[in-house]
Amino acid sequence: MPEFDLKRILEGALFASRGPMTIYQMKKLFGDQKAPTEGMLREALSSLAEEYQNRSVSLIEVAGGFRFQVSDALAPYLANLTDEKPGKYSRATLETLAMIAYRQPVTRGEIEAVRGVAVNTQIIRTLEERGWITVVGHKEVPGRPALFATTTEFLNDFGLKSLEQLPNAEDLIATPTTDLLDQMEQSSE
Amino acid sequence: MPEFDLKRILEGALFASRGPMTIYQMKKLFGDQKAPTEGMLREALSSLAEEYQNRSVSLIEVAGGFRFQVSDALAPYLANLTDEKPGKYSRATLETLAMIAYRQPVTRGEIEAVRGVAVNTQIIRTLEERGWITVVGHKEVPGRPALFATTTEFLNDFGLKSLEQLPNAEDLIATPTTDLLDQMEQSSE
Amino acid sequence: MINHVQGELPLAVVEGSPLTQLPEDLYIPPDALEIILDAFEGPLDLLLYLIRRQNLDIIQINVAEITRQYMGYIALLESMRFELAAEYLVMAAMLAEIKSRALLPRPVGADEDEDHDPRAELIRRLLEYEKVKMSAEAIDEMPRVDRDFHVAEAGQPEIDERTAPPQVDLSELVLAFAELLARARLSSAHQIEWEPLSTRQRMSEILMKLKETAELTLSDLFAPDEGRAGVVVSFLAILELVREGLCALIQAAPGSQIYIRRPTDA
Repeated sequence: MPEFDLKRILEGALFASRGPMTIYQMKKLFGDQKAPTEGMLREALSSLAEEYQNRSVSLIEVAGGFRFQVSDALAPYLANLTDEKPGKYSRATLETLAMIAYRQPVTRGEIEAVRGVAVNTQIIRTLEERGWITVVGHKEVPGRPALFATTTEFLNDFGLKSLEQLPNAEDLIATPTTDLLDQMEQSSE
Repeated sequence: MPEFDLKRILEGALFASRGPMTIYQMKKLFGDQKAPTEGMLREALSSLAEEYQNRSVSLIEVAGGFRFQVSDALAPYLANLTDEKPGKYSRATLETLAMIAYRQPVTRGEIEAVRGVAVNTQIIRTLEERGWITVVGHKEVPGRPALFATTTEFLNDFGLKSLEQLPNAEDLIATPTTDLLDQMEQSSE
Repeated sequence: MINHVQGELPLAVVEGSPLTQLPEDLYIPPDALEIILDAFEGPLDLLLYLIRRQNLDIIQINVAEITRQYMGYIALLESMRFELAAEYLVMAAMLAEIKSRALLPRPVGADEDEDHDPRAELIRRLLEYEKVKMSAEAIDEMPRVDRDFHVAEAGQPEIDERTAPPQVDLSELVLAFAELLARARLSSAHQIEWEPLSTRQRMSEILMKLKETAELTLSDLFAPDEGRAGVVVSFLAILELVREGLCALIQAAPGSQIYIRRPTDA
């Protein structure tokens, strides 16, 4: 394995990071020991920024820290990639939305309890960005988890005047087989 | 705005992309007009890969296409960033995944027959939500059980180009037991 | 050889007699009695362990001996009042069958039905399972994204959003919920009575208002045009919110105005 110097370590870490990296996080990279000083970090960063000048990717400083950013000049190319056809939401996303619509205000933990699996942060973010759900408060239990509810935009997008117009899901579960089973049980009594 | 050549456009697009990029997507970058040929793209890609040799980031090919990947050598540094350990999968989950990877398309019943125990629904859902397995059809036997297979995302997440790159299961067993079994069967005939 | 002798306390009670000493051939990893069941992925896994422990080739297993050891484990687990999965008992029965077959004289001249030789079948299954076990370990050792390596990404420039966001049909949503309910019912972990939707929507609305204004009066929440039904829904929503600790009701003096506040501000 190659040994990397400070600059190359920062370069890799910045590319691995999903968002901007703070100086604090950069220090954290080195664990408990021999963390470089802020001066050393800033020096390495400015040397790195110079290296990436006039490249398709450049190192910039934003409010949240430092990050690599693809050049604006590439935006027209990247725009060609976006599909004209709208995508589809995953089943997990639909179930999360359904839980929030039918059980609001509800915490993530409550959704997880019914779904039986963890609810990905990405799912919550997708639904928030879509404007369909919002945080309406926090539950007064340890951790103060956020309470999610649907928005007016959700009602509009689904052509509903109020949540009461949501079809009763309980009716759907009663598939013919369960009806049969019920009848069987009754007749055997 | 700077004008970029093919290599730099690909570089930027690859860094901007959330997943691996296929040759088809790279062509799409250029819209309807003057799209480079596959040959030109591959040439630019290999030149780019060379440029990034021995760097903290390198260009690699996986099943889903091409992507930039941070060097393995940086993993220990990046591990310092998060307090939470990356998800560990139970043996039952890994064995189920292994069965699906090596025997696909395979039904749950077939997995259970080999493992000798029931496969928890939870395990299947965990693997589905991780995006590693999917239902590819149904077996035409009573009950029409779902047939599971691994996805391109599975290959991507393990840095593989194809299933053939999976370690050979036969090689994994130290003792040549299968040979012995063959001999036994032959001698008993 | 490990002989754990534990004073007066029996390790276990097997068939009515106390067991103060582990059988000599029954090696139990120290302190691991409780996790035995967790440690094995099923009867095949347990058998593999018993075979490998003796450095034996699967082909060469002495069924009688393995059966004895396997039964030993089962007896111990049962005596510890572990709820044994049926699979373990099925395997025990199968081993017993193989053992008894081996003891019986083979019918002379009878063409042995190779396909139904349970010993060969067991060996086949063990080999097959061992392969899966090894592949699972190999997969776990393979470099994995976000654990052993990371994908390199940079921020995207501003891109004109041409893509329409995914469309969801109301029926899809209802179906997703119905399936969820059906599943939750199967696991029957969740049998909570939920308030009707109208109440829950009102709860969300009140919380939303409380986000903007720290304090509301009851009259802020009763809309005259909704009539009596509306008042009842608001009232139920407030009660439910108070019950769930999501808001607090404050009244300075008897007969004075009642305020609804966020619980933290109360």
